[in-house]
Amino acid sequence: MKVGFYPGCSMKGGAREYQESVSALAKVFDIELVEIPDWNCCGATAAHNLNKELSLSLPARIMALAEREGISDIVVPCAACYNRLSIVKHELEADKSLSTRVASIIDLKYEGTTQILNIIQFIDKYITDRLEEKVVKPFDYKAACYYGCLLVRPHSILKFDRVEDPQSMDVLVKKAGGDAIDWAYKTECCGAGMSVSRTDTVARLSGNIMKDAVDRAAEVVVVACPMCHSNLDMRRPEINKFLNEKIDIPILYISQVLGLAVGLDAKTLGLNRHMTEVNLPVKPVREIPVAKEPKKVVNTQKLEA
Amino acid sequence: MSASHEHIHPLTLNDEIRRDTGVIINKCYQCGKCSAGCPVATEMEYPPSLVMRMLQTEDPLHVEKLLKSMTIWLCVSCEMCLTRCPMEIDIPSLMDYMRQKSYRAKKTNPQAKKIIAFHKSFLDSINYTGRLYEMGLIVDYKMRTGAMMQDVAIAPKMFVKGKLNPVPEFIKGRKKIAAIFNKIQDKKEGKL
Amino acid sequence: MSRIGVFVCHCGENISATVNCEKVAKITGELKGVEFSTDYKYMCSDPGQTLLKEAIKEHKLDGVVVAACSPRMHEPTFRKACAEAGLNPFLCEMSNIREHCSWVHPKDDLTTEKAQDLVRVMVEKVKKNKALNSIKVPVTKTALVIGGGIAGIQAALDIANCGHKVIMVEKQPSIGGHMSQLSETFPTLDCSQCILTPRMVEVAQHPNITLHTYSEVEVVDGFIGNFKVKIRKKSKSLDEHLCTGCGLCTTKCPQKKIPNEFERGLGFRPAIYVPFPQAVPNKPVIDRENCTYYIKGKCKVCEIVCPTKAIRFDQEDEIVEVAVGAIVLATGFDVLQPDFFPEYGYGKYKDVIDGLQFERLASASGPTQGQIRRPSDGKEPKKIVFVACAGSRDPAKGIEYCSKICCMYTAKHAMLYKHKVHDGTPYVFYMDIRAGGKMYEEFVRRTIVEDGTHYVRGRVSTIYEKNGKLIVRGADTLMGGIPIEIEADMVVLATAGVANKGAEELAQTVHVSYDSYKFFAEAHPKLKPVETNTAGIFLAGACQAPKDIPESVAAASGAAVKVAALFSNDELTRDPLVALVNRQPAPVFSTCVGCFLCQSVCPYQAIEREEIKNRNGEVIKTLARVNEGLCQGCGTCVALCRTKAIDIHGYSNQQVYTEIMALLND
Amino acid sequence: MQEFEPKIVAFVCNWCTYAGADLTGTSRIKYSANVKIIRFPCTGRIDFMILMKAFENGADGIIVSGCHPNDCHYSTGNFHARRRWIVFRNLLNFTGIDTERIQFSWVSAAEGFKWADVVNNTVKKIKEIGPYENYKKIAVSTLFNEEGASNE
Repeated sequence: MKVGFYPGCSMKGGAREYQESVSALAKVFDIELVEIPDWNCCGATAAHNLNKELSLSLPARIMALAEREGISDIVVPCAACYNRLSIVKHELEADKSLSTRVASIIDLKYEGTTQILNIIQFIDKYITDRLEEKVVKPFDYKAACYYGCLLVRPHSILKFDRVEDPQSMDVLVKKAGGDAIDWAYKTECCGAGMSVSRTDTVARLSGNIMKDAVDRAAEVVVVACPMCHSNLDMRRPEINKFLNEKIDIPILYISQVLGLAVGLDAKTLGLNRHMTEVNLPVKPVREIPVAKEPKKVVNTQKLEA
Repeated sequence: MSASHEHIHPLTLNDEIRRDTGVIINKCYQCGKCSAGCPVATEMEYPPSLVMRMLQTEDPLHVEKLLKSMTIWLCVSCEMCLTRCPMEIDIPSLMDYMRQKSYRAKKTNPQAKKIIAFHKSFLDSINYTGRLYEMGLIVDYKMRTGAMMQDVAIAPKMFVKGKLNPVPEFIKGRKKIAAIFNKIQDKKEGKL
Repeated sequence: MSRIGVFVCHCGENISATVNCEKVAKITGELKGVEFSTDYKYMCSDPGQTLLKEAIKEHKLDGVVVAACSPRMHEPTFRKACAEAGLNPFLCEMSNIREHCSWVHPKDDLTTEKAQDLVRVMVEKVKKNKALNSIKVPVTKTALVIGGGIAGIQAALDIANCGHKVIMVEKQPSIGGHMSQLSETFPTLDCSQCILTPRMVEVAQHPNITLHTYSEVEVVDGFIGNFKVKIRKKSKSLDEHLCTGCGLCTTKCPQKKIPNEFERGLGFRPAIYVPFPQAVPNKPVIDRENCTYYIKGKCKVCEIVCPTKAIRFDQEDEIVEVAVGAIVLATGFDVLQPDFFPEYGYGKYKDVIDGLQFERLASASGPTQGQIRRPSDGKEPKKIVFVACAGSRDPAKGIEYCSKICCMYTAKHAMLYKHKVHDGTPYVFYMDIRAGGKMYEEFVRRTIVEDGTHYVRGRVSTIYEKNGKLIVRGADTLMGGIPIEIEADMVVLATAGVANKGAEELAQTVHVSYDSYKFFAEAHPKLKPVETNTAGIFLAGACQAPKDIPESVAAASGAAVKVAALFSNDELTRDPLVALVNRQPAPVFSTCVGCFLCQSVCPYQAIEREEIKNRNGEVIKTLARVNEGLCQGCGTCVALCRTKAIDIHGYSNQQVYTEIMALLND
Repeated sequence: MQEFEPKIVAFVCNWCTYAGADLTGTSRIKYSANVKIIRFPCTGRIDFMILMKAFENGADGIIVSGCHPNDCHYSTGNFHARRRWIVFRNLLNFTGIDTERIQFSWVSAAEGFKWADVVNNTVKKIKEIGPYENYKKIAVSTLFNEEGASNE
């Protein structure tokens, strides 16, 4: 099975382990990820902050290149890239004259035929059915699934999951044998692209997120966005300083969580690359992959408490 | 009837905003749900609902204040406001619009210098290589802002973890990317 | 050769300001068949009508065209005048040269020409008009009231007290509606039960009222004065005549953990239950979905304990057919369902409740005997947040309107809370305070000034639970929109009032129109607020839009008067503008070929089968026949008829074609 | 050159659009005088012979307007009108009738503004398309006298 793949810049640099884990996971399920040839940066926050045409043209080129290769589905694991590509696709679809203008700027034919999938949509479409049978090492931890902004908003365009209290990642974590906790900061902003230019803001926003997760006894925070990851992981010293306490729980990508559950080793998944060391406590491996019934009871008790 | 009406009167700022972003400023009934949910409202001089109110006045003084404010640069485009707005007003697009307007008119807040510098370094990186070259971005950013010592401590660790590429990746079509930049109107006018 | 009279009205200056009325009269007076034409300042005035009558007599007119305002306004006036002058009223037509001409066009020749065109059209049409006689239909002097809340109760009592029979249908096991759930009512803080219960009893005991509880209207046929209604009486599994209402069965029922609808899920009830102690009728029903016997086939405890052996497990639904002359819809409203506010955790957090739930908490007969306790742990909330406009005025969620009652009941809630929890702090997040009404504004002020409720002008963005507290994130827009966070013990959402479940289906069953929110539509927003577009069907209470108690009661009394006025006649006259199937001499009998396509589209079942028999009594042809009493004159059958065998008075093919030709060929 | 003033006939139902057009008048909203209204009890009454008859007699455009779906005074008449239109549109296209000249709309008794818009937009559109010369050339009424048409 071949699926188009747009890694985006961060997965070539700061979020190298995200690409490593996605690729490794795909391999386990016999999916070949075909990188879009000669892809460029989507322009991220910078482009739409400063110039609208540019913010449309850069993503449009990526999709046009994919179209030229006959790719129908593009997996875009980076939530920021996913968001930009989806919005541009939507805007160009809604405004044909704009679409024509952008096509002339990028000097490529653009029809908008490719399907943009985020990492969870990709897993749901290609992996979920076969996931539970492959789980050999249940990911038996209390996980706070953090969706951030870009995966679910704006709902009118992305139409992915519920915009308040989304569940799709929680479901995956549960299928991997984990316990997805109910918490309040699932879709609060981490500070996004302000990481370098407004580190204090990021420390406050990300700090509040980490604080809520830890207060609710999460052992790990699961993300699907390199930007969220870098803010929660790399900015940990600033976060701890802001909170005036030491939080040392790791931040894992959803692909890493699933990778661990299907038995991939830490190195393959790039766990060693995180700035906050991944020291998950060793738990005895349970028999049947997912013991659903008792889990459910634990959950409801906590809700009612 | 209404068609001729539009021709006679010059466009107001709010007409312009409506034309360029689709946002109808007067739809806002000041419920404040945007400000209530905004993660950075506490840092802004004007929380989002106040921004809407200031624009509703169409008073040039207020508009000027906004263009020169830090508020527009502090918005992180998290879209929480839009998600919960009962009137579905696209405040993030409006913020983009105000930033672009402020930037083009050279009215940006001095404190926003670092944020804009980061965006510019980011775009320059794309312009030259086709992709984002993180190390180059940081160096370029430091040159622009003079914040030489910022984040120096984590760089070596990132390097060890394989998170920093010492050499940039150039895409084959980087000339095409440069061509895209050149075709953008603002670039031609020297405003980007 | 026709002898038609044309009368052009100036309507003061309303028409003559842009139309040259004299010219219109002069030019149209020259048309073929026009015997007399004139213009006059006010045709509808007494002298104007006299002018018309004199002209009819003097010139022996056999057709009249009045060019004036909309026929929707004065057609009855002029037809009556014609009739008084001895001319069949259906030989009078109106040209609308005011609403459709003088008011919408500027003063120029084109406007006058258009007026001439419009008159010419009617002159040609009138030539094809036929003298018709009004149709008389009898009136069944019994009213059907659907819904037994305060509006239905009021309407039923008023009609019954006028001496007419009333049939009341209520879906629930008891009448009383939402009002019976309320604790105290604004702005006087009357106990809701205390003022409602006597009315409920009066309904049950009134000799003119027949009450069907646990029943629904299934089919409505017919028309004003002559409706035929089928009511499904759902099985209560009970012989109501034998039951004494002792309540022993309800105490012995082993099923005790069914969420109590009346308490809005804050308490439990058994499977055989009376909704609340003051219920009317005060006799239980078995909820078959939750009854152990109906689920597992075993139990029958209620049957064993019943001293009068009134339980009937095998009782079936009963269909009752009634004939009524008028219908009052009083089906009330509903509040939003829990999944509406994911951002507020409504339905997820036990201590986020809606206004009706708070009413139950504050009610002396409620699950906490009137003490304010939070549902999760039964503790008294010391800090409580009321969120106004929860769902209302929220186009993004599909509710654009203001629910009208929430400002007042939220103020009341804050006041009741403060009266019961003296050391508590109530917050109200609001957008505007809409307190128009007698003593309403004063009431809200009291809540703020005397009870110290903190009113914060801003909408709440999100609510989440942390360490047993509900964190409410809002903003204070009067302080420039600064965000504020309140750690509350309990949150009450003033959820929007919405159309009742099944409102759409009911509207379609009884053939009334409804708006995009599924509230029933009135015939005219100002002048016909309790009428619907369907003659003989009236509206009362919150099925039309959210309404508070005094408004609902006023509307109900209004509807009742309309019904009483209708019932003051023994017969109704109707316009004879109905369809008819043509008849031809034998052996053709009619151009109708008996395809009965007309029957399939007729919304009134007015098309009947008529069998033509020969001398031997054998059927040789089956034709369609229109029942004049049932036909409402929509003409859909005419458009569909393949052989043009069916036609309609007033809008016949001939008339319509004539109009078109007259309009286009000047 | 004198501007082309199209002749447009509006077939409207009594309960919604006729009342809506009355409201346009009551609200003093101006619209083009090219459109003239013929009143019907319901759009369900309007068959396609009526539309043909209008073209035949020289109409350049036609408006058919009634109650919004579900608002029909007679419950279902407007649905029949809509279904009939869907079926006949193709047939009309096939026979060479310019269906662009027929404007369908729902205008309720409360939509005075909408009626003015419908009228003005239709007039504008028909002015752009121009006079319906093609139909006039083939019209049956040019072959027979006018009385012939009222034989129905």
